[in-house]
Amino acid sequence: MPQSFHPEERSGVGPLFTSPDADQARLFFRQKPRRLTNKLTTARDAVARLVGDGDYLGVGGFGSNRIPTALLHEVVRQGRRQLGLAGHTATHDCQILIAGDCVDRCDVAYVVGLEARGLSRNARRAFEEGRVQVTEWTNAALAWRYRAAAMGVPFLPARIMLGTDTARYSAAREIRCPFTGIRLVALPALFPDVALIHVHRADVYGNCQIEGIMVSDHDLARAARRVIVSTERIIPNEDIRREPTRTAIPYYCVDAVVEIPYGAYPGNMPYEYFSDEEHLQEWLEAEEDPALFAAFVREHIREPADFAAYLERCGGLNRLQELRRLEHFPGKEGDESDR
Amino acid sequence: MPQSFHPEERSGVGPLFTSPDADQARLFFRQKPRRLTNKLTTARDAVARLVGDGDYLGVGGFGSNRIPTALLHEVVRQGRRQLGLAGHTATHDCQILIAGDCVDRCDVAYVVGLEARGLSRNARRAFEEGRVQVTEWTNAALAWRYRAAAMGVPFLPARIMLGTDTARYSAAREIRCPFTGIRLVALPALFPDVALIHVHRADVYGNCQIEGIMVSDHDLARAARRVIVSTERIIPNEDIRREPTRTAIPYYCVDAVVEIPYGAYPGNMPYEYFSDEEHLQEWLEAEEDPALFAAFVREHIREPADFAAYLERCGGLNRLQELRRLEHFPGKEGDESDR
Amino acid sequence: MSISRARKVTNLTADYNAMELMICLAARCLEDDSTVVVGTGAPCAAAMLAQRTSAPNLMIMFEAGGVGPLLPSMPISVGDSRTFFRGLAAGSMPEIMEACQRGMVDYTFLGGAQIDMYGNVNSTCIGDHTHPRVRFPGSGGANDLASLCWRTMMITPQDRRRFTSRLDFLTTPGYLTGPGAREAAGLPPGTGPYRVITQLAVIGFDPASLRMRVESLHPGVTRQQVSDNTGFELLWAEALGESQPPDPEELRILRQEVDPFRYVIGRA
Amino acid sequence: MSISRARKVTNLTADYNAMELMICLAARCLEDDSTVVVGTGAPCAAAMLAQRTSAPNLMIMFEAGGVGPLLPSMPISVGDSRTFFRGLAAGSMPEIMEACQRGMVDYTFLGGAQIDMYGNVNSTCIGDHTHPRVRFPGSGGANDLASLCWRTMMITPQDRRRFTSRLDFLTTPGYLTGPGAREAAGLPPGTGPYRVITQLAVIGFDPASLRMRVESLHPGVTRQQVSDNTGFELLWAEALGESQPPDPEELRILRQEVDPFRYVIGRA
Repeated sequence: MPQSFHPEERSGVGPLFTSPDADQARLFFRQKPRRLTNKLTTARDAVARLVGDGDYLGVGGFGSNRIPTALLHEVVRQGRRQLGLAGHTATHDCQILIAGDCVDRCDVAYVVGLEARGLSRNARRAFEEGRVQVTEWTNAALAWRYRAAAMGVPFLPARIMLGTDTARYSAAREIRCPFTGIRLVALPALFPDVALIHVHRADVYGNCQIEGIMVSDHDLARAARRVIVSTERIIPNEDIRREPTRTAIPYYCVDAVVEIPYGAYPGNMPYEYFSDEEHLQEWLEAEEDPALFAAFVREHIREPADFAAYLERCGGLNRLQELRRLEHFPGKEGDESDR
Repeated sequence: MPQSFHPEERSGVGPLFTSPDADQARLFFRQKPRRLTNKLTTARDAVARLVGDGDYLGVGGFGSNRIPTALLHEVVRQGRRQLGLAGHTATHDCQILIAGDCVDRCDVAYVVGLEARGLSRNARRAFEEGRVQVTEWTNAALAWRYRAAAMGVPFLPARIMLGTDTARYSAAREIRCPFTGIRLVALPALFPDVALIHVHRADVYGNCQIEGIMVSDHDLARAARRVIVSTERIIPNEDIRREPTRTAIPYYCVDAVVEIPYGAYPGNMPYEYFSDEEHLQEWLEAEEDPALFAAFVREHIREPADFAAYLERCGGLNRLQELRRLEHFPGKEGDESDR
Repeated sequence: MSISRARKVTNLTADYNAMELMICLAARCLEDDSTVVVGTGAPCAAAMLAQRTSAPNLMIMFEAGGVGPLLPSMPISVGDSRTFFRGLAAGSMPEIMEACQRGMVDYTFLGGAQIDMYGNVNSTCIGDHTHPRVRFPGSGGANDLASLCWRTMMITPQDRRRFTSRLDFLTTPGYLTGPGAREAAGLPPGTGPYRVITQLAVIGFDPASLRMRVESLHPGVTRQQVSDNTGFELLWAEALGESQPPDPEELRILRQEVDPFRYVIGRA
Repeated sequence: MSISRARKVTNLTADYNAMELMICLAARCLEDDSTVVVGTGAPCAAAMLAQRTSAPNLMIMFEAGGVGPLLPSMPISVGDSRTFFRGLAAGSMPEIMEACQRGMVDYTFLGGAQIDMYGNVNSTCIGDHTHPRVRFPGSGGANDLASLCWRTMMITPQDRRRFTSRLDFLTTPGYLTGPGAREAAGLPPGTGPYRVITQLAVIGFDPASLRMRVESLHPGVTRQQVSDNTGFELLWAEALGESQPPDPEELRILRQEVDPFRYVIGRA
């Protein structure tokens, strides 16, 4: 047994925004439909029916990669308020939701930044002014919290966060291994009310195929009470059945399927199109002035009737075609970007 | 909090055949090679180098499906003794190892049976006569014990086995959820000394692709200290890199790669060949008489120089071609089997 | 849904065997739009029959990873390639077990060597565990599925040896020692044995005592015969019915489409 | 392997900038035949340079799931498609984090707003946590990687504000409060900060006290400059060396192959 660094087992002081009660989740999952039905709909309808004020959201992909941008815009457009957010490397996805003033609490692993691109001033203001209540975690912690929920257990043990303020301001608890006596952090299961996930291919029932890194979407789709999938394209059920090995998300997790080509723009969709770095820079620049940024959000999200209209404002098919070319990484990227 | 059924938290009385100590495993994994090197070798060499008397084995696939038969035969042929075995739906795989008198302890989820085919008399004798020491588990328990090891934690919680003799004769312990107070079973991580896994395709470094159900092999490959992969075919590293989404087992888990077409025979290899039910029945029949069975094992495993010689004894390419046809499930199976 | 729902009763006793009867009765227990994890043999036949009759939207899963196959014939292993033949997903064992643990799976089926009045099952051994007189395969996935799925079913021959007051080994939980015991042990609330279908009767569980209660007798079977083949005291439903025998369409589908080679129905 | 290993010293101060120097020094810390989880920017450049110089068999991984890509250019996100471009595997975040937790990953790199003498890092906030004066992104994967990988490295600008005796928030563990503290907290034994590479010096950790100890000064840098840019007392290696500047071949590879568009090296 290790010597005692902490005088006693510790608990984080952060609020737990979702219940880790696996029995309560089981009662929900018990009545979740099991039937193969056509779930094809519009982003507008899916968000209207399945995302309510106050819901807790999990967002698929990795911040600016394979994110469900079109669904996030729709959440903003419909004016959802007081949402909870799993900030699991939440970069452009978080930026959109904060731009819409949709979020009032957040399990933070990574927020307000866009990785190498810089920081979102607008998102920082929201967090610094206390408009968003925060519990601290890490990327692995949120990944494993999803996994705990996907497994149907109320917690999973891990060897992270120990000894840090990240643990102190989390809602994790320390436990001892019943076999080896080592100190572990217990991560409470995270069952989001709604998951928004963008995939490469889905059938109308919601069986989904994803290319490239899964991030945490395998677990997120299983952990969430309701799941909205947007997809680059709808494929026939026969195509799913031809290669069942490739089904990353089975239909019974999914409540709505929306076909939205370029649905991850301006994010990167692996093997399809690269991120639009110029447009992401426009976001960061617009955020420097709150008034300017309000106009930017109005122009880019609130006013366009749908995602296709947003794509048009951002350069339309010509720009998208450039991003397709960029995704194939010609020997020297400059060959493309200098054109 | 539930009312108390058990007067106190309980522990199973079964022996724990492997240490769940994650730190000890880390020290092993720290020195495991990370370099991309050509690991192609023969079954004989791989088993000679990587499987020692007394080792604890995990076997991939599902008893009679995608099992590493050729590697198991080699273990028998080299006369390994006092092996531990994870009896995770161990059917024909267990039957082979017991036929070779290789096993003296077993974490049992499912042994001595071949599912709908019947029971192995020889394996039953070994267990009934106490030649194999037993700790009881369940299929999910062993699956999650592999997963705990693959995750690098000493245990995982689950909601199975509770209240039963299966738990009592296991080495599990009961715990309380630190968040919800519910009773859970703590499953100790299972780090096998060696995993034997058969896959569809691998490159010479050990990057593997698997078609169809994964069973627990994703986790087993990561949990085991050493991994021997047998593969239907070797593919170029470029093929791995063309579709990295399909890499089920990454090279750094793998210590040896052996190319053995039909390496799962007489088991079923999805999309390749069906199980040879007639030959599996021959096994069951031969087992009725110990003397007869000793001769059967000599003839089928000990005497053949290698797996190809075994395949020849079982009908060779013509029989294998029939099994390929069966695997494609013609509208009525009888169309084939009646020919 | 009652097993012995009112239908025109036709005497078909000469026309079906005990296995066919059990499979048809089990199939009718499976509600439409539900999920079931099945093994090989009679349970799989029952699920396949249900899909072709009363439960066209039943989703079949196998513990080794298969989801929603277009089963070309009866699997011989719960992990063989039929279990995901043109399936919706070919997942993993954790995938399926975790779906069960999350509460996504409605039904499962068990087998076993012994069963007690609370529906607890022994599939591990006869005699002392350390030196068993007979060693059986063990839990396999049975303990998991019966712990985690909402409703557990059993298709089993009934006799005094098998229906016993004392299990040699409690492999898989039924209602354990009775009311509250599953919850106290930590098993998910609301789960437990649902129906036991034998060659004699359809047996449910009394909601108050959680003990086996005969719901209906098969055509021509008497209470005495059922008692004589049971090693403990059975309860009897107030409105003890007669099990509805297979109708010709069920038999046709079972024989022609589900099990044309009589792998299962030939065993009776 | 010593950072300031003996080589022919050529004065190249006019030929490289601080970022290029830091990347070259970091690259030389990475042993061949090892694994590293990197982020974007300088750490990724260091790993790519190492692969082309002293560590041809270095395996690069990204926390979002990418393993062993043939990086066509610098990623802008640790999850963008470059991170698994022609990769050996495109896995998941659990996949990578679990490889770290199992002990399969040798190196990782951190960034942060504040660092203390034990190598603890703040990337969460300045000011009170509930009402932060400045909010930073938070841990991301940093706490995980620094908890689980064997050796943690940092490439960071050095000044008194950043190298502080008191972190506003301990996001990511270094050696916590000193000897025994990581183990007592439950972090895996044998892990911890390894090197901090700044524009002034290469800093390691004293094996006894686990406090920062300067291993080598960059060409032209004095002890006083380093002390003036550090908010706590530094230890000094007995054999304090001079950091080996980039050699022409390292610079050529860094500039032409690793970062031809100067995304990272243009920032200095």
